[in-house]
Amino acid sequence: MALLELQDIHTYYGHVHALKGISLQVEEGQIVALIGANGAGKTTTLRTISGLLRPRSGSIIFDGNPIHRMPAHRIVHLGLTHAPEGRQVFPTLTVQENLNMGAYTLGNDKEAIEENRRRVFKLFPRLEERKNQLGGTLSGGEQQMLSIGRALMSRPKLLMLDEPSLGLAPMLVKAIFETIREINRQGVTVLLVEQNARAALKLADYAYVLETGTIALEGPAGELLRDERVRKAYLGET
Amino acid sequence: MNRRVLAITVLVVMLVSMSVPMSVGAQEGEPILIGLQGPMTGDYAYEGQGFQKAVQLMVDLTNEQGGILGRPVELIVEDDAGDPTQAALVAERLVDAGVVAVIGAYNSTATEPASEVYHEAGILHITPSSTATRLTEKGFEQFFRVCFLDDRQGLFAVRFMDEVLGAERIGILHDNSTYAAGLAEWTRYYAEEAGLEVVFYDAINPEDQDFTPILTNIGEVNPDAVYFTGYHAQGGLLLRQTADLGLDIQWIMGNACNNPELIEIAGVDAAAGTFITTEPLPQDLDYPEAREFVELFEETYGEPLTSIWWLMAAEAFNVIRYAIEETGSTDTEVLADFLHNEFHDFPGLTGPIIGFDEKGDRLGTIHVAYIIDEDGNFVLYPEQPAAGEEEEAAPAEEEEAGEAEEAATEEESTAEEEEGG
Amino acid sequence: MEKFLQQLINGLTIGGFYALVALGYTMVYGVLKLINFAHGDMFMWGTLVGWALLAALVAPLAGMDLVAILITSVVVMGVIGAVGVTIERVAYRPLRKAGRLSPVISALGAAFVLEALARNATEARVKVYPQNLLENLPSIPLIGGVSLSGLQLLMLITCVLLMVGLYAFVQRTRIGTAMRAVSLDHDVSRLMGINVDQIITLVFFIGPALGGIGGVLVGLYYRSFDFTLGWIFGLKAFIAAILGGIGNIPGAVLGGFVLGIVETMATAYGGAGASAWKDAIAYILLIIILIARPTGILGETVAEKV
Amino acid sequence: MNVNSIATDKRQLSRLGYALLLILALALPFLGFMDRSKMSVAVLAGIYVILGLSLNIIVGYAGLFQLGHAAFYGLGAYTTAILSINYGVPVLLSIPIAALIAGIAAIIISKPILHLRGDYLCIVTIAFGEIFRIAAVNNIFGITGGSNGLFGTARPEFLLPWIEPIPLITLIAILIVYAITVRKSPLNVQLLGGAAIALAYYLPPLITGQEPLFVLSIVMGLLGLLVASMTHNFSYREAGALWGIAVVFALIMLIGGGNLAGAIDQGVRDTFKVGDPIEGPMGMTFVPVAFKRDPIPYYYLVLIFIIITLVGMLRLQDSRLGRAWLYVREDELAAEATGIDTTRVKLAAFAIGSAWAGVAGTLYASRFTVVSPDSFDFLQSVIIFCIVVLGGSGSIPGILVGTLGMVVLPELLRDVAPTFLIEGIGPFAILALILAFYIHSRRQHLTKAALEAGAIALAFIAPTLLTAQPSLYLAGIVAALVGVWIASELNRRDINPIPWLWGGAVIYIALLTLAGQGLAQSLSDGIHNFRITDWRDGLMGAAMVLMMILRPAGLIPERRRGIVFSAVAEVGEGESVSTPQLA
Repeated sequence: MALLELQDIHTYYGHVHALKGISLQVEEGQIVALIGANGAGKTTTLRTISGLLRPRSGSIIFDGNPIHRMPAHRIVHLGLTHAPEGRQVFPTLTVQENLNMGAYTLGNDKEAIEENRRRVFKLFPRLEERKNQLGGTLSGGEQQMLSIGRALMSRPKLLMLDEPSLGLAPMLVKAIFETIREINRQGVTVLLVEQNARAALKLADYAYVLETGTIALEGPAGELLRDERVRKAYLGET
Repeated sequence: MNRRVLAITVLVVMLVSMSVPMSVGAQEGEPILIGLQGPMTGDYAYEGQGFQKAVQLMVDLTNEQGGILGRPVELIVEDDAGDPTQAALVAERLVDAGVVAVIGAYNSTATEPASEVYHEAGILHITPSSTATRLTEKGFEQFFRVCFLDDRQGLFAVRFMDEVLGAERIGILHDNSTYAAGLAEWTRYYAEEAGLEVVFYDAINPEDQDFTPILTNIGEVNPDAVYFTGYHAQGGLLLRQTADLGLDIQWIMGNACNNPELIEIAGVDAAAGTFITTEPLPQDLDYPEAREFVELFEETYGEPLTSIWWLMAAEAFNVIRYAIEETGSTDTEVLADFLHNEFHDFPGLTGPIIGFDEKGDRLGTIHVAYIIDEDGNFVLYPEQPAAGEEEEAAPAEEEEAGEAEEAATEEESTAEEEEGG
Repeated sequence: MEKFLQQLINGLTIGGFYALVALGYTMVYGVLKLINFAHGDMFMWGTLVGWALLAALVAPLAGMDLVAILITSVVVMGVIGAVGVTIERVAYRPLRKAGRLSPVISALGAAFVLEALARNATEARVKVYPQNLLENLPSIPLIGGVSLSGLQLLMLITCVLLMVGLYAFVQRTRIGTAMRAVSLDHDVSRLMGINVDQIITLVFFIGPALGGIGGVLVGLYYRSFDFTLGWIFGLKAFIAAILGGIGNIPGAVLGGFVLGIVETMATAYGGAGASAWKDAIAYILLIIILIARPTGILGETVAEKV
Repeated sequence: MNVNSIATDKRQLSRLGYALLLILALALPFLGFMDRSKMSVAVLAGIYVILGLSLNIIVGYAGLFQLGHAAFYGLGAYTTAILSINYGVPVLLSIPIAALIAGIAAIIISKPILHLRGDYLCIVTIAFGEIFRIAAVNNIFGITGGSNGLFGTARPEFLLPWIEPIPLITLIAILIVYAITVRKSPLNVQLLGGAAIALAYYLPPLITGQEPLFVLSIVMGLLGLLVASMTHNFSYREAGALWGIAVVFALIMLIGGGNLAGAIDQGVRDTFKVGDPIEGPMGMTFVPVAFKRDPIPYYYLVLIFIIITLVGMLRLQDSRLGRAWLYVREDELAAEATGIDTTRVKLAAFAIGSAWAGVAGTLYASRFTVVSPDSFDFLQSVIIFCIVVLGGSGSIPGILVGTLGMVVLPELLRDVAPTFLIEGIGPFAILALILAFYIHSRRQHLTKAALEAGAIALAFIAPTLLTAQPSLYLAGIVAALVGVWIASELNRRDINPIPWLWGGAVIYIALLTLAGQGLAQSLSDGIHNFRITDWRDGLMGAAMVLMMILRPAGLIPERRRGIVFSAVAEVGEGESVSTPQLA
């Protein structure tokens, strides 16, 4: 049984039919990538999974629980976190407070929080140096680290990352992807949305290609990387 | 499409639910309809509702005694909320209802537009409490008032401070309502005439709760007496905060503070020793009619008759009743003519009504000074300024006051209109 | 100098009241970006409920003024907090996604309802708090003839304590931090597992509860009130919140004191007529601040989009 | 983002609807149930329609907050009153001055604050409204008369040039329009028809020597014009019909004209104050005519202004400026990107809207002759704001409905006996509203909605029916509202509400039937002591909340004027629609 399973999900923004029947699966321990162009519905898919949007039909099963009707904050309790696009850290909260918010579901369990914090600081030593700075004063890369670190604070089973490489320098992109691999190695399943298709496919075990709200292609990442059509449309090759 | 259907449904429901009851209110026999217009809601609701209670009581008494000219009296009450726009609208309603005479409105702002309606419709109109000078200067022959213009009170206050208290440096404080500002202007005018020095003259904002800044200022100037012309709610706060600040100010307050709530708000200790210039309180009126009525009021409604204006409203009704009975007519022209020319020395609830002058203003004056005693009661102050000349030569005095009035109006444009209550 | 000091005390007292009410505005605005027009009327309801309770408690608890006041305050906090939560549920929550105009109308509607209820409950008359409460508090003599009355001191201390408590709660606790997070971004807060609706409910409890306490204090201090109190006080408090930088708790407190002192000083030194213009002075101050520094005195200069 | 993709506004009421409304409006004073006081309400409502339309420019078109509109309305009213009282300026002449002053004030005030975020703008406009009121109360510059305001604004007056040239000019005008209308017909037919109109027009006054009959003649002239223009092919037959009408009319006039003329003359003199004629140049005579208290002339005056406003607004809406407002309202950044000077556009909305509120102020001052600060306080601003928003921001029919609800209904409610309202028709109106909105909001599942609504209705009606206590309707209203709330909560949680609702209804009915008597008695007492005017603000507030919850866009919302900055704007998320296609 897959950790996360979407069955024929339809999501609307008002009258705009954004997702037209998405079905996908994320197996435990995998890194799964969602790739596609702008507007294909990648972010919408993540927002639907994490409960920020409610699908009009279809089902989402996470870890055996149906979550398609669950409010977002309860989904987090089940162990599914979502680091949103655009490094949305809380700008006027300090780094430490940002991380504490990530551990909100742990309640007042000081020990667990402390332990998770240590793990995050190990992954991102830069954050420890800046733990009393305001989130908004960090650089782009640091904010991305904070966003990922915050999502890890509740020790999720599944981490969803939305465009972690967006707007970062190539050097930093590489470092972030390294870290994602490291996170996965520590036992966290990752669902990754990326525009940078090549890097994503290299990192992932399995991938889905989204196109105008439907899944156009899917397969093991290695295969997709070699797929003629994918190379043409998304990897900029002719 | 559906929306439109819905909207239309709603509209139809609204229209149906408001159009049906229009026909309610059929009449029996041939009652004499008297209109009462006043603020039943809004800021002055207290006064307006008092009007209604007092006049209704009078109407009931009249009907018990067989009505007027053998016809029952019916009171039609309309609420103008003290607002000129609504006042004009409800005046039209009273005209449409076919009233013989109207009592109201409370404040001059509302009375003005209403008086135009009644004038054009030819309906007798008596205001119990609107004291703006302008109201009777339009030459409406069917418009009267049973209250007094406020220059008289200003003159009285000055005499009291001058002759009784022996004050030399006085302060005047109003609340910017036209009534209070007008009274303050008159007081200043007469004070300067009497040779008193006005060392403090300012206004408060009646919507405030906190008057400590201005009280501190008054304390600095330290006048012999300060005359406050505004309303009792603020008056009470002023007294309270004077005590809280530990200031020693001799307060004198105008007739709008003639209300037991003043003492409640201020607390007895803070209120004691304050003077009030006012028409005599109902219980101090030496007229059996007045006392009887005040007692009956308390008996009927379980609350004391606290406002002089309620008594004035009942007074207005009595004047109308008397005029109809004496003339045997409900014709406005006849009634107005009677009130102007033949109506003299009527035993009123608020003292004898000497008569009305050609403008429709009530002749004479009745102001006295009260003091709040240690137990929190209004007590007629034993010493009053020499009153003689005023009562003897009331009509002449009136003319004199009229001249003074003009003079003051020229000097102080703000004193043009005054408002009762 | 004496006069100045006395006026300063006067200003501080009234400023403290503004600050207490401003806190509720600033918190609600922080989390919902909504001007809660009903807040001033909830404050007035605090005065009203406090009046009714005290009137009932004074006799059985004769001689124990402070106990009566304490009980009253706690009950008023609960009642007004519950009113706040109810209003949020009924009038604001269904409109969370309905654009900018609708919540404003709804808030005004709620304010009208509260005011009409209060007007009818008080028969549109001035109501007076029980006599002789806290009469024997000593007043504290300062230099010259100036003194700080015991009541004033009590008010100031209560105001400051409540504000410090609130600030500590928001800054130090987990729930408080969650509140700040929600005020920054609802969706991201949800992704942290924060139950945003619950936090909003909490805000709509705390803000009105503080306003309710403020109402009781105002009632105790001025001894009388009527139903129109809420609107004026509410508007002033909102101005105070903007002065300090809306959404900012220390800002609201600072704004309240600044407004109180400016008003008082303007009245004291503005010459004749200034008292009557007091409210206008507050509004003009508001406009100047908004033109010169739209984020208020303590507001962050984070640009916010239209 | 294709800016040209804006569809033209689909008028919410068709032309026919507007025409019917206009006819109704014109005929209103002659309807049987309209007495003077109701006409006065109609005049007031008309002024509020103008105010609503003027605020609609600011709120509806440009999407700006304005909760201080009453200040500009008041500015206009005070301007007129001051000019009239102190300088004797005729009120109709002061209209442009009032508009100008209100407009200039709007520009001065709004310019520095227009860039502010919506709710800041809202609070600043409130502040400005209050400053205006305080200034008026404080008798600023000694010209506003303090809190009592100013008394004695003159009524509208004008000089009527009442001699032969006027009928002649009118006739010529009618004939010219007639000639244009029938210009495709043969010349002799045209002449024949024209002669008929002229005959019907001129003959009766000429023969009887009764000048007032010209008033009727104007009607006849217009009627002739209507007959002529109704047909595409104007022929001898139509011309003959005109002659028939003319002759019959002339005959009737000859027989009864004298009396009629007298009646018309009397009617004019009753309604207007007609002064002594003044000799003018070129042998013309002017008759000074002034309005009296009578509401009917005011009604038509206001109606004329409403029509002017409507026409002006519809034209503005389709103008360049109107489109610019639309862009600014929908997406200010995008509008700026397309080269629109957003500040100027918003300023224009403020200035035009406020100036027009000033005009409404003039009408107010001349109608009520008293201006006082209380008439232009915050409550007024809220009422005007609600007229615009409750009806549906940006929607003209919405404003008419909003005015009915906010101004007309409260006045009419004065007549309603509370007992009757609460025990008689009121509950059913409320129930109908609740159910209509309820079913409307659940349109997708009509049967289910009907079943749920049925339970709510049962809880509403049954106790009263069983106990024969009408006052229990009051409890029924509460039950119905609770029912709606429960249903919506359960629906939201995907729990079938039908068994709960029916179960609840039955228990509720049982309880009320058992214990209803006492409750009914106390409710009934409450109703008898109920004074609706005490609760007007509260009811208004409740209506505002309810309306916003049920229909956030207003009762008759403006149909989106077709501006969709494509799906991008709504989807957001930085995703765009350009999608590479897989081969």
